[in-house]
Amino acid sequence: MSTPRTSPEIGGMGHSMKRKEDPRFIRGQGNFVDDVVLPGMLYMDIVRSPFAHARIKKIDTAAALKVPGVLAVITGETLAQYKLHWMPTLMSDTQMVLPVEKVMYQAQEVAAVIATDRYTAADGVAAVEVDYDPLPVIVDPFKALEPGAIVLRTDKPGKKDNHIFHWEVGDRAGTDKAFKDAAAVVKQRIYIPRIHVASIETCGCVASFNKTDGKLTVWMTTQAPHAIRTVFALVAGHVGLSEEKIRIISPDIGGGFGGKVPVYPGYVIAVAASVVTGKPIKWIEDRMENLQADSFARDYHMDAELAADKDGKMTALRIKTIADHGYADAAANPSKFPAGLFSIVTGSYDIKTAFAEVDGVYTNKAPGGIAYRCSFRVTEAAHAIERMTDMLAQQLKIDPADFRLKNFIPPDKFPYKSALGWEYDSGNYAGALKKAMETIGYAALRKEQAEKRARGELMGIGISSFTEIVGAGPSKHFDILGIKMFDSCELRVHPTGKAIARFGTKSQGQGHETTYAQIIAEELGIPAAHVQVEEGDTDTAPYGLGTYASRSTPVAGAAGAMAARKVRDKARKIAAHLLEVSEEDLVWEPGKFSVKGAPQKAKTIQEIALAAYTNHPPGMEAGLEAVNYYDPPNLTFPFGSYICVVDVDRGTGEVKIRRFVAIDDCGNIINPMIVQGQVHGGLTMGMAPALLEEISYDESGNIQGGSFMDYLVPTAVETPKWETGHTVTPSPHHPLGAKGVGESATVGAPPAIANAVVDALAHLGVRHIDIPITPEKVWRILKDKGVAE
Amino acid sequence: MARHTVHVTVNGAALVAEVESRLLLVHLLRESFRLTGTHIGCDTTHCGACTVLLDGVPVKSCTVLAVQTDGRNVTTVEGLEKDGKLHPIQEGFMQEHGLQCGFCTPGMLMTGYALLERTKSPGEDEIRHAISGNLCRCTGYVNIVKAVQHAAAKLR
Amino acid sequence: MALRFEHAFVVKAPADRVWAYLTDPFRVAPALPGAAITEKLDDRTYAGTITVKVGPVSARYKVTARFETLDPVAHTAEMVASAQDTSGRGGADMKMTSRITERPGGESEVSVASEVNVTGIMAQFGRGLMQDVSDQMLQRFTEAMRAELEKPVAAESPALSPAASPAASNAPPIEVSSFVLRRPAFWIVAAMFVLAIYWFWIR
Amino acid sequence: MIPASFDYHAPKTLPEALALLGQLGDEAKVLSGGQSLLPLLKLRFAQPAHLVDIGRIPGLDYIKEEGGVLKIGALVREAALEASEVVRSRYPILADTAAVIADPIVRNLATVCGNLAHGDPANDHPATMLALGAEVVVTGAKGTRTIPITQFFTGLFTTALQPAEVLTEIRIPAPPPGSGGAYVKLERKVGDFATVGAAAFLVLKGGVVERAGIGLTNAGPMPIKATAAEAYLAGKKADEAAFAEAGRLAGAAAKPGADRRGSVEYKKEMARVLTVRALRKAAQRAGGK
Repeated sequence: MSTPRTSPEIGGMGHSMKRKEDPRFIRGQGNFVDDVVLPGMLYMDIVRSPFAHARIKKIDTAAALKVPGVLAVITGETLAQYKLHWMPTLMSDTQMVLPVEKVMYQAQEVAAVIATDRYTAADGVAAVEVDYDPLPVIVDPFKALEPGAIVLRTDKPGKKDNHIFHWEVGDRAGTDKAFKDAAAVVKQRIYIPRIHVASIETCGCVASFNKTDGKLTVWMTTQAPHAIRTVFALVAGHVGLSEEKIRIISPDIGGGFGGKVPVYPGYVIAVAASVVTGKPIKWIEDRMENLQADSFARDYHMDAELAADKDGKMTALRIKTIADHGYADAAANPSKFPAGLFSIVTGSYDIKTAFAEVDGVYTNKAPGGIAYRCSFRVTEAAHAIERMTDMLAQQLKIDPADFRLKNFIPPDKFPYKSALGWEYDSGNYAGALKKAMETIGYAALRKEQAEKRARGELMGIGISSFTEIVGAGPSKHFDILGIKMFDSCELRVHPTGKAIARFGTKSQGQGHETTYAQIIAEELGIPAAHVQVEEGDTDTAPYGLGTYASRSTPVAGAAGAMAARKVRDKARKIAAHLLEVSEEDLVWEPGKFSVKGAPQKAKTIQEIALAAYTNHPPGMEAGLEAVNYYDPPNLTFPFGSYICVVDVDRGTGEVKIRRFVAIDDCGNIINPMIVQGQVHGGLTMGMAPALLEEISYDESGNIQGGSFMDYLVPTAVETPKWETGHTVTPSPHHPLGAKGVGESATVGAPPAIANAVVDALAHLGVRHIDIPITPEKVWRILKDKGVAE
Repeated sequence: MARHTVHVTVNGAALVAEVESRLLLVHLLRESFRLTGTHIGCDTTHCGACTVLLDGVPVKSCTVLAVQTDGRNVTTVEGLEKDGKLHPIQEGFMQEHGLQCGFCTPGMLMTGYALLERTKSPGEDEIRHAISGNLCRCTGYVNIVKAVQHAAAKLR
Repeated sequence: MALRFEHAFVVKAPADRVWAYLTDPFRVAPALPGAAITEKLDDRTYAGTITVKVGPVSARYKVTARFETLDPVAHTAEMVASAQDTSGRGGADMKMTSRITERPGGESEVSVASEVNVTGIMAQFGRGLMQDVSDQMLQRFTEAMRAELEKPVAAESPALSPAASPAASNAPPIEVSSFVLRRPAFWIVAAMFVLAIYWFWIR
Repeated sequence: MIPASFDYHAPKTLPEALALLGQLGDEAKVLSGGQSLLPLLKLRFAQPAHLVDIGRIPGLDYIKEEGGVLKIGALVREAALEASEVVRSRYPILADTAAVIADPIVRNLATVCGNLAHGDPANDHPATMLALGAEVVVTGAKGTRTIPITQFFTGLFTTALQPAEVLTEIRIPAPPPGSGGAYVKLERKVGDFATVGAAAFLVLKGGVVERAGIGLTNAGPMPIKATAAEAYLAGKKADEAAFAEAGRLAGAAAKPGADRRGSVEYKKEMARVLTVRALRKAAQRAGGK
């Protein structure tokens, strides 16, 4: 996209319009869930299990109920009376809301205290006495799969092991044969640890049930309010909560990144408590609860193999993965994709044959398997292929950039059918990599590296040329709990030519109020400043599946464009009526229709809007509005090439990112400022797990990294000075030629960093280091190789 | 006594509250005074979302007792705008896209404001160090640095 | 968090005397501040509480300890114990073996080996302080014990002597095995104490 | 995260504070900057019945050099230490240390004296004070006493401070000519405790070490004074070889526990590496560089 089609006053696509949401945030006037206060509101706080696996012998609430201001203690037994002690996960698994028999992971909800204020509720939690009988703990998914391992999900009749699912894709026999015939093969176990999105706002809700009219309103930290409403109706239908009487309001959300897609027990308990007490109930997690009990991401153990022929052309990929889902499969994938879109694992390369399989496993850890600012399991896939690509280049003694250029899917092969079944919409991978190499000065860096190596200094250059798959998705394949993954826009143009547009998605910082307005502006020529965007209230917004997996622009954005085009079609009819010409004689330019050959004869969209309410053609309905439920014909495939330069401290093993150049291609860009901001944030959330963040468990199931003391969210000091740029390869099927971009950088950054560190040590014979690459991991290698300071 | 009367000036207004000894400043501001711009993001004094100015100095209001502010001055994000005019630091965040979800923003603004009170032309590294007690999960900090520099230029 | 833990200390007193001291609740208890046995659940099982304070931090635990063996002739003890924080935030399980060995010069060596499994909030924080806390507290205990045992016999406080303690004086003379079961104070308190310190975390 | 209930007291004078502490005994904790204590309260790891806030006592926030001694009062904040002109110009090792404690906002409240009084081996000032040979002045009902820093730390989180005493001043000998000091900290990220930290102070005469002070952070249950390394350096030429051997001795003195920051082996090695780096920087400063 070169120059914008619209003027800055209109502010359509390509303008770095300042964000419409900012004025409230910079004044402290955002409205987040914890800011909601209702008359008579009570507070809920949760008692959590210190054990990873234990039988509950007794819950003694007497002391808690004696704390002045504590009104009730809700246990699994309380909920069992209403059959609300279990709930389904989005992956059609089941999960306890509150236990009646056993706890299955540390920090699991055990009971909830309802009190007049949050201080009293905390006192109540401290006073609840729970007597546990500890049970053996399994934290290692490989041990969980061993014959004879204790069965964790004894709640499932007939369940005899800890296996959740097997999923596979590709040509197993063909791939095996290709490996037999290969001239070069590399093989590596790659572990991507459990991490947590750690949005700065934790999760929480205010549930308010009105006993008189039976209406439940829940202000809630959710990325998918409509889906949540339906889930609530399905879970609590039997106690009288009917979908038309449920209103989910997702107000301002302080970061989501995937962590605010699932339904957590706390929400359900708060709703139950409100229904029982008839009072509004506020529940806000603290940070440790958030890190320890909410859905995690990753935890993939991947055995990857990549083969090449004698000319250095990749021929086959084989990958077998164990996915540790914890106590329940509480991922938020499309229903038919238990391993998400992991099959994008052939990446940017023209690999003829591939086979991938994933097995899900239960362990005594918090449930999950959600994303961490990435489309479903795409980061895992990108990390695997990008690491293996470097490893193979290293083995073949080919420069990793040259090796990539040799193996990329060439631009003329798009749309490209991948070995694992996707149809990539568009791409120019060599274009992005070459631009990244030019920007960073690749050749000079390689020279510098050689000189430094000669002096014993450690410097590495890492490349990642990733391909993403976002914008789920075509309804033929994509649904969540049976609901197709379309998204929606309802657009109304007012008589004075201003508009309101409502969407089924929910921004958590992506700037939808601005970009969606720009899309409408692009299509209708109504200034973006005059387009009010609303989302997040299920009573007013059209049904949609929500914001995650970079689907807002590809799906809801497209719905906005299509709704605007419907409005434009009607506007054309009105304009023809007003100008007394036939529709075919009209020419559209942003903001007005004019008569072919007589440009002075024109009607602006504002004039047309007024006419729609004051002077519409006979036989036509009044008004100017449209609804679109957009079912994308395909996903979009953003891509990019990142190059990272690191210096390694030979004394401490610390890795310092000296430079990082990110060239992204997300097709046509709606708001360059916002796109760049998304890339900056994504890079930081890619760097974090590469170098810092990890949640692990000791053998007793104790969470390590369960507070900000040990879960190392990077500050401005650890974060490098990102350098960004882009190429533009439009999506051929998206109405605006756009692709999603919110997550590209999170996907692309970790392998660039890991590849850089391995590259710094490659001459010592190092082939792979698992993330997070901590100083001690590097130091151990330096020591083993005899080069530590 | 476990309860105390606190007289505190918040954004120029003299306010009084009856508080428990243990009440945290952030809850005094958010719940007693309904100034909800100040946020809570962690339990362990790491995230800085609750940053306010205490007698002009940025502090984490989740790690200060309300009673400790008796007789003192507190400035919150709501106090940055004067007479309907945004402070340059607020303008800077908007102009340079220094915020996304907006949750860490109030704390960042207060830290940035305090930095510019004591130095006129902070360099990039100086800004990065100054904001290293405030976590942002969305922006990658690049534009926050630019926002502070934007404000610095306006203030000069 | 599974931990192995071994401590040994030498007391300038003969093994029988050390054994007698360590099985006397009224002499051991003062050496371990914050510990108390609250209940005898059966002949081999006891319940108690212990409060541990280190600097500004304190925590209180309920402990149940059960003897597997206690041999007054060989001066060895084996026991299992479990503890739960009274505020419900975690617990620990332990298996402990201990032995008193006579050494030349009228000295005795007390050795304690244990395997502890810690669960809960204290086991979540990465500060690696458990060994330090246990060393420090054991140090205090052994100092108190040495002060008691290493002073001349005549100087021993009558109030602290076994004969003067009401429980001991009222106890019927019985055979060795029930004697040891009746007076296992040190081992229980030690178990509680080891559990508590292992369970301990401080920022 | 909500603290358990407690009573709060805000004495206006030091005698009033001491009287309160005497009266409340073990049930009371001194609240100064509160940046270590309040998180412990919020996590309910500490549940004292009373807090005695010394923050309102006037006249305790001085940093001054007098009589050949730098005096740091009880209420001097880390930020003030970091910004102090006399500290920056004459005691750069103190500025090094203050600048890496927690994060800048925490440093606006955290006090230097509190950093010592908390007795946490992971705190940064203890190592620096050990290297500098500081003294602490402790005030109780019966007056003041001065404790050499080497006798101040008595165990994990425990110090020579009695319950009814307040650490009122730190005294640091003014640096003699030809001296220099530096503090180097390895941390996972800003705001973290040190994986290991090393403080070094050197007095040089003609390129030869006249006196050396070396302290280690988070390398054991107490702040560690690397006495063998110090003794080794005395009389040696201040060169790389001497620093390497001193580093080795300091590493051997470290008794760290394993945690998420690193294994025992790694931390001991880091004590060595960081000691060498601190010595190198200290020597540069001693040489006027």
